[in-house]
Amino acid sequence: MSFLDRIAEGWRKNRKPGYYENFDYHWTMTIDLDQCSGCGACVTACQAENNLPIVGEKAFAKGREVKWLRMEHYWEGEYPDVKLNIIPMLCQHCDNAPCETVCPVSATYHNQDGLNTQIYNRCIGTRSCAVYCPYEVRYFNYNDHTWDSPLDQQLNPDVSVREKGVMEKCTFCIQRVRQAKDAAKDDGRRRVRDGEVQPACVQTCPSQAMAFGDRNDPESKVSQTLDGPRAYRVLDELNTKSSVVYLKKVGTEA
Amino acid sequence: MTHFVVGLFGDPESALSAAGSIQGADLGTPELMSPVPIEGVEEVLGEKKSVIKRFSLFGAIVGGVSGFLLAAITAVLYAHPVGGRPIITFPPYLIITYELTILFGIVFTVIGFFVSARLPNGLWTSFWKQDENRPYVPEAAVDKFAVSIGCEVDDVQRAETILREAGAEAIRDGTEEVS
Amino acid sequence: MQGDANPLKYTDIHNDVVASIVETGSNYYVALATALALTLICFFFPWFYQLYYGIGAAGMNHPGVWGTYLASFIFWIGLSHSGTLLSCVLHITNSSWRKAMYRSAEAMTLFSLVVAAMMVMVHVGRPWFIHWTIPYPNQMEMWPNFRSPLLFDVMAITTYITGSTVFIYMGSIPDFAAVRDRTRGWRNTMYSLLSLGWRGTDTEWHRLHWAYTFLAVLIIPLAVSVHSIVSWDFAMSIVPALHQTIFAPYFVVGAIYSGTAGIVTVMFVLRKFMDFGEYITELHFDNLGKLLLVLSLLWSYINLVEVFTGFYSGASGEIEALRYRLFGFYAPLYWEMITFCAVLPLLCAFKRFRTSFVPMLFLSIAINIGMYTERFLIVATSLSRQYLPDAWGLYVPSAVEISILVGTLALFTTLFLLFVKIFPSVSMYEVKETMDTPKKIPAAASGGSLA
Amino acid sequence: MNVSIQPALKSLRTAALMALFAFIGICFGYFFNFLITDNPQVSAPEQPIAFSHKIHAGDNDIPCQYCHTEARRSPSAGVPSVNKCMGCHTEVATESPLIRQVTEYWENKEPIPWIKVHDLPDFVHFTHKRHVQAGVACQTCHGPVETMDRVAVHSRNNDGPTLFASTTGQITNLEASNSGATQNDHWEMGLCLNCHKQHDVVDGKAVRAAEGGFDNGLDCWTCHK
Amino acid sequence: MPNIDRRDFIKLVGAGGVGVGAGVVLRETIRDPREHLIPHVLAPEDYSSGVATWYNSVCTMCKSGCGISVRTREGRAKKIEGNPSHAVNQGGLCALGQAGLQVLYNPDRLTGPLIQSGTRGSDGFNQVTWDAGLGRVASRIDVLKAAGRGDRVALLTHGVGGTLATLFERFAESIGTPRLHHYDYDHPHALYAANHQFFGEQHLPYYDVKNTRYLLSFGADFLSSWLSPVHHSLGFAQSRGGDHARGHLVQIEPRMSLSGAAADEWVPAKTGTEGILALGLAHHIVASGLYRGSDADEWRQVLAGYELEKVAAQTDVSADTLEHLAESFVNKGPSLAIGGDGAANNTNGVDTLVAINALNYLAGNIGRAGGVLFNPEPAGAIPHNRQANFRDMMSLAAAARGDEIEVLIINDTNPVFTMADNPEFAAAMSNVPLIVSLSSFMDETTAIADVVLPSHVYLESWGDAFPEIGVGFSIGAVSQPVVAPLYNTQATGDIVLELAKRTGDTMPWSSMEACVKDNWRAIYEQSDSSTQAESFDTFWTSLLKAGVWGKSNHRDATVTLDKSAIAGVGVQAPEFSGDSADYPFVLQPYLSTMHDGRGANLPWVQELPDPMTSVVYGSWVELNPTTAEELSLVEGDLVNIESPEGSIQAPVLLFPAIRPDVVAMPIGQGHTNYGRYANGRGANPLEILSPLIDEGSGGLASNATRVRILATGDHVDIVKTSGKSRDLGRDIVQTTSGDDHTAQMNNIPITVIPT
Repeated sequence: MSFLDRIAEGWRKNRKPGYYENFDYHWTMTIDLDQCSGCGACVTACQAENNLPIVGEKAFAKGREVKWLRMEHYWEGEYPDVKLNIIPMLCQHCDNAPCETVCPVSATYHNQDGLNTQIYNRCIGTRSCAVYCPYEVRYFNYNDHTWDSPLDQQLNPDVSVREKGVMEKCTFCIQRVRQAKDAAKDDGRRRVRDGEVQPACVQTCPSQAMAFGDRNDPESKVSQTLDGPRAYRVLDELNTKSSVVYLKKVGTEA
Repeated sequence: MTHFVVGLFGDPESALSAAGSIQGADLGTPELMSPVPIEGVEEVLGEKKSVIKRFSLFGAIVGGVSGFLLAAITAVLYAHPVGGRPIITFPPYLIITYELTILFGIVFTVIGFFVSARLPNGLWTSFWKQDENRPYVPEAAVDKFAVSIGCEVDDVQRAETILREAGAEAIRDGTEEVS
Repeated sequence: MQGDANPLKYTDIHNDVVASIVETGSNYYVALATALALTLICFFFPWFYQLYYGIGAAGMNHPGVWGTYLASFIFWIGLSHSGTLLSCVLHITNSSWRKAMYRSAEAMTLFSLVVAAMMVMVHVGRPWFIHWTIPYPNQMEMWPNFRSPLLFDVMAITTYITGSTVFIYMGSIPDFAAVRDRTRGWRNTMYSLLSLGWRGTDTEWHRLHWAYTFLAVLIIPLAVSVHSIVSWDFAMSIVPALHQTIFAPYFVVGAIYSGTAGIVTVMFVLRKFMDFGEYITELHFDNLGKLLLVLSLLWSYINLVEVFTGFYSGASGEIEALRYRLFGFYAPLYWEMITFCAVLPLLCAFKRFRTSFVPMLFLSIAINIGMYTERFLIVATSLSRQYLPDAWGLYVPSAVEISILVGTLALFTTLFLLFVKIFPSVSMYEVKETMDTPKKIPAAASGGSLA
Repeated sequence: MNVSIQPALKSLRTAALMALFAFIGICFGYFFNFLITDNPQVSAPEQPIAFSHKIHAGDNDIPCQYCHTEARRSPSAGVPSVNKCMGCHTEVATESPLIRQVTEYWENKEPIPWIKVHDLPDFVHFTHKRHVQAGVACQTCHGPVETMDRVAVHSRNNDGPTLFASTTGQITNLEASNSGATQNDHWEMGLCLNCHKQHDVVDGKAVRAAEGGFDNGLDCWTCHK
Repeated sequence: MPNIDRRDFIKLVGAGGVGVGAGVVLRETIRDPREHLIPHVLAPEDYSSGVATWYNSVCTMCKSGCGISVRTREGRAKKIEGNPSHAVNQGGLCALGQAGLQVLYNPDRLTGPLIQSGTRGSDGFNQVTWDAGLGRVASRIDVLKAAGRGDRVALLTHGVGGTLATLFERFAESIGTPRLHHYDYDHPHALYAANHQFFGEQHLPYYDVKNTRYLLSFGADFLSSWLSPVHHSLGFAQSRGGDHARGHLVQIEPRMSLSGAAADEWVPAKTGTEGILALGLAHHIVASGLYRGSDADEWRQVLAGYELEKVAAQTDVSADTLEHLAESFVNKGPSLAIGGDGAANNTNGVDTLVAINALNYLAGNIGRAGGVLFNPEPAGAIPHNRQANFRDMMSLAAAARGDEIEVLIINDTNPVFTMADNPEFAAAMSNVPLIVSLSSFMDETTAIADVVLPSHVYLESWGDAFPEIGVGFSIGAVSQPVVAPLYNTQATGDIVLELAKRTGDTMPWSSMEACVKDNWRAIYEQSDSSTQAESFDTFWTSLLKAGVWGKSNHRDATVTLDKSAIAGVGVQAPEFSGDSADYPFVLQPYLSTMHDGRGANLPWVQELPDPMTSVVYGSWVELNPTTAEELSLVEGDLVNIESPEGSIQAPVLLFPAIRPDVVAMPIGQGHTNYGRYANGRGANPLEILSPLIDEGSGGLASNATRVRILATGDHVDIVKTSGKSRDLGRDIVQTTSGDDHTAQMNNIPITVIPT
């Protein structure tokens, strides 16, 4: 295929925005804030699955923790009528991701699964994506991390260990997504069935407040809750078109 | 071979008039050497045209086109969609275009300058034979104004007299100095 | 008016300038050595440590992922903004007072740009891959992302460096020629190469004039675009207090402002230590002072607008960010900035102030401190107060960062010191142009002088 | 007096030449090291036991996956366990000195510390499974191993960096035995990319490229996770 | 080309040479190292490199007994996930369970048997062989047995069930000692006592959180620490979600726990008055005729004196609130009242829980879906009668002080840390001639041992578990080793077997594995009806595959109370140590993410921001902002928390949801000898508890200590991940009214393990 043809084809394919609407998958996560108890199991599960470093107390004190999924706390009212709202905050995999546009080397871009990728070995560490991300869910490796032996034996071989100077963030457990696709291929299916793949956080959630699935498939669990009255997106006013959809807390009718 | 006669003047006016009279005596077009650009050279020795502007324009156009193509083509060669924007996105590519326009504009202007001013001196002699052994007067870089004229042996006398009449403070044989 | 109106002769200038290059006092060497040592100790050693340890050597953290490095980057780019730009404008409007000072101003531009480029290397996490931001064919078929504001930067700054290098060089060709005739040995070789065998013929002058003008015309829009683009690194984000339409003009004005202040500083230094007293006069300080006044007013206006619109927006994010900038942890810095950049410069309203050198020196330094603070605040305050209050944090520079900040100054000084010994730091031929041409004098008398 | 820059240039000639020579020297030294001492084609690693793929896969043509069993069902091709070797060599050629070494390992219940010939960076997550199942011959990337006594990274007509690699990629037939396989001395991304682009490797072949779906095979996350 | 003279030539050659050298070196510096490929000698059949293998097992990080499946690659454990087919957790798993991997791969594990050569408690431990270690212990026991003084041996283990429990029983009796104790700090003694007293039940009932629509929780933090948190979270989610009316949760506790945060209503009653409050509700139910049981009159008598106004005064909860609680509790059924943690750890703990049972009874929640269901007999041993409460531990200490104990074998429990509130316990221990620890880690208790026989961690050993906190039908799970043992350790069971063998009681099993298998053969034989497996082996293999086995045999639980049970209802006001004048605040220690401190040596747990306060590494004391203001303290001020027993230091943390007269501290930090990640972090609130006992259960009344807060003048920055915990009207967490919810039934995804 000649060079000019390729350009022509590329142009035809990509001249319009909104290509993500006809991606073959459009992975989406729903988090039911009414069921989430904020216990933090997902946080540890993520750390275990994705080789998140053990940064140590000093790093925490400096605000250099690496938690792809963190719990945000928002108090409401004063004692005794006080409420605590807890919300899990992770990469929202926005379709209009501000972080993607700014990366000078395309280390982060939008892949055909509707996911917001982060390619560690391409990253040069300008950290601009972290600035551009309104959810502040991108974490930077300020130095090389080590695991006291034999803790390193636990490291997940499907996930690269990030070196210093590299940005990292939630990947919706891409290694699991790829694995599920692989399995699907093995038994001759083209598509992954709903519920076949789950990120570590979704899998472990004790109160099963999180759901993960393909938005393009109308039967999937997420598709059903997606347009319900309780569905909302954090900072929706920024029109990031995020792929993480929260279900509102249900207020009390005393 | 050409002989060079150089007259040194203390002030631009007399140098100019000398140059004028040399030209009048059809000894060819003399060369003025001065520490500062002299006003009114063109009235005396005629209009000067420079090709530099064409160079600049050409460079700018080349830069602009190549700038946009660079951005657009590399984008479609390996498509990395970002931020829900189209792969070929005009606003940002226009900035690239703008910058490269200027960059190439500048580069070509410089080239234009070198070509039209025949600098660096000594590299163009293969194109302009007559440029060889053109005389140079160090004082002309300080505070003197020199008029140099290349002519045949038998015209040397005439040239010298013209220069002296014009009030040259000193006359030199530019040719000698070529070694 | 007669020659005695201006006692200076062409030869005087010539001698002075050539002397400034050829004759070097021991003080110079001392200064150079100090600057070099500082550059090594304060800039390169910490940087190498950071390369080894990681960006963690600096004080950045989760919300505040950008820090002083980026602030310095903007600052130096800004500082670069008066030299060449000013000189171009003045050349086109051909105002003669520029001529004594523009060479060193342009040098300032050039070197600030170099330092700024260094700051980029210091800033990024993996500088050893920085070449990926340059479009070149590679087996990975990976190209830079031309939609990124950062890549605009790469392009703009490359162009800008090229442009200003060419501009300052072209301007000094005739002077190189002049110096060439006065030197021998390696210097002579160097200058004959630099001067490209310039002879000063009428044709050469004519071409030079045109080329120079074209360059000036090209560089003015370039310079404006460069700092707009730098501002877009921030304005293109949606961070509260960064996502603002006014940022481009804000940065450009700020840049020219700090640049002009920088020029004043440099002028003072040249005047004092290179004894160019006759060429750099009250006139220059007077004009620069006026310029500073205008710019400071402009700058204050934009700051006012920023705060005003911010509060009017009513958006929680905007208001909080502004509140934090004005009264938060960094508030002292903010008010220091206001004092230095908005209040003090008002003194320039008085001619007596403008034309007295030392006060102007202090003012110019104060302004640049203020302008650095501005850049720092833009980075620090906005990042630590973003949309999600739970993720708010605080960024404080580390020792390494401070040291590197000092180091950059040293680096700049070093480069400048080298410059004054290689370039004629005052443009001879243009200064000559400003003087009345020699009048006719008895040939005999001067004939002797040629012997 | 002449002000041509020629004399200056002349005086600088030696220095310039020296710089030039030094530069050429560096390039030469680098590539000498790179090609001669580094390039396995010239110096394949000395294995603890001089195992010959030629004898096994070539002369006795044992299929690759007889020993590298995992290749078709796992990301990694797998190295045969020592008892796999012993499976045959309790009968076959038991007396040869090399086999003696193997038996020794077997009796001491020690693994054989093979040296890795084909190595990818840690951030590349290549899967043999998909490629083998897609019918890509081992030789396509590994070269004609069955002709090698000592395995080396096979290198031929290295494209090197090319502007538009995929128009010049040369993996002609995937079932290539030891025929026209494109190789880079050190496997580079370009190699994978060419192949994926040429055979537009897509997810289940059904991605609507026409509709603007992006070929899975070109997604960075295919290999870099 | 002009001629080059000799000197130039040499220069050029020199330059070239240097260049070549530089080039070679350059390449050398950036060349990547050789790597090796180490094959198996003999490849295991279920192994293939690069492909993950999953093993089902049981989590023993706490006593809920969740089923786990462990993902292994190349023979190493990579990830623990909940076993979806296990009825307790159904695929879910808590943070502590996730961190189990770091128990296995903890750098501070003991790598082999140790014998204390120096003075006890010093670090003079020497590595010895197993033979030596076991020999030392066995010989000592032998002597005692010979002398017929087997009772001078005491066995102290953490709460174990199933095979291991029986094994210990058998061992104890073979030695002939009655002193076999299971000890866990967080064992709910009061709950057992209360149910025994009220229902005459030996086992705990099943609290059907899943089907209840109105859950009244008295201090029970059932989402993070009470009984079986994961199971309760699941039930909680299902009661709120699902296509039915949304479950309503009311949390009654002085300090907002995680469950309190999730609750629809949070009622801060005075510490220890929960029972009174319950009876207040009961009174209202009976008085307002909402209860129409035949025994209404008895109830009236019993509940006299619990009028709402009085109760309101005692509990500091408005009468209206109480009234509305009482009415909705009856009307919005199926409702359920549970009590524990804070509510139970008072001097009136048992009474409180009895009162809560009574409340359930009056609302007719006994034996109905969404209420209190009674568990069937567990298939395996759950010896909770062996559970040592505080009183038992003290008597053990007394015995030790009286030289009645010569050998003390401690299996993986850490009383020295959890009983820190009375130093004499440790002192008494030091009076025992031979202390043996079977712990896998060096901890405060192991440190004072003479012989350390390190055991496998649960991921390396065989075992089984029968969740004590039943889930409505009896289930059991087998835990199998998922990786080869890392170090020179042995399974607890094997150690016991070996000790038994060496002390002359050769048990019929060669190993723990055989023992477990035997145990399950018995289960298989008596329960063949429900299991279709045709042979035991198929049953066994399928069991290992599934990781769990269960049989549903529901019990009808229509309870008829006898008068005495009703008469026994009644709650005294709680007692506190120290008088309120000197010690104005009540200290409430609560179980943190590191449970009772066992998780403190796991970096993941240390780095898990506390669910309520987002603090990591280290401990803190929670004060109501108003209180802090009165004491003119700000967040991070280091204060002394002084009780009659002693004083500890911790930084102040402003906690908006705690009663002004209560201060709370997390348990778990303050270790002195528990590995690099735990040592010297924070303070252990248990150190300053007064030894007040809940007479009903003999358990420690840990909420009965009064303290005072004294500023030290120092200030530290509390390490927390939250910046500002207020959303400034940015609507980050959005709330909707209830009807939207019913309009859209959100559904709960089925958990599937990625294969």
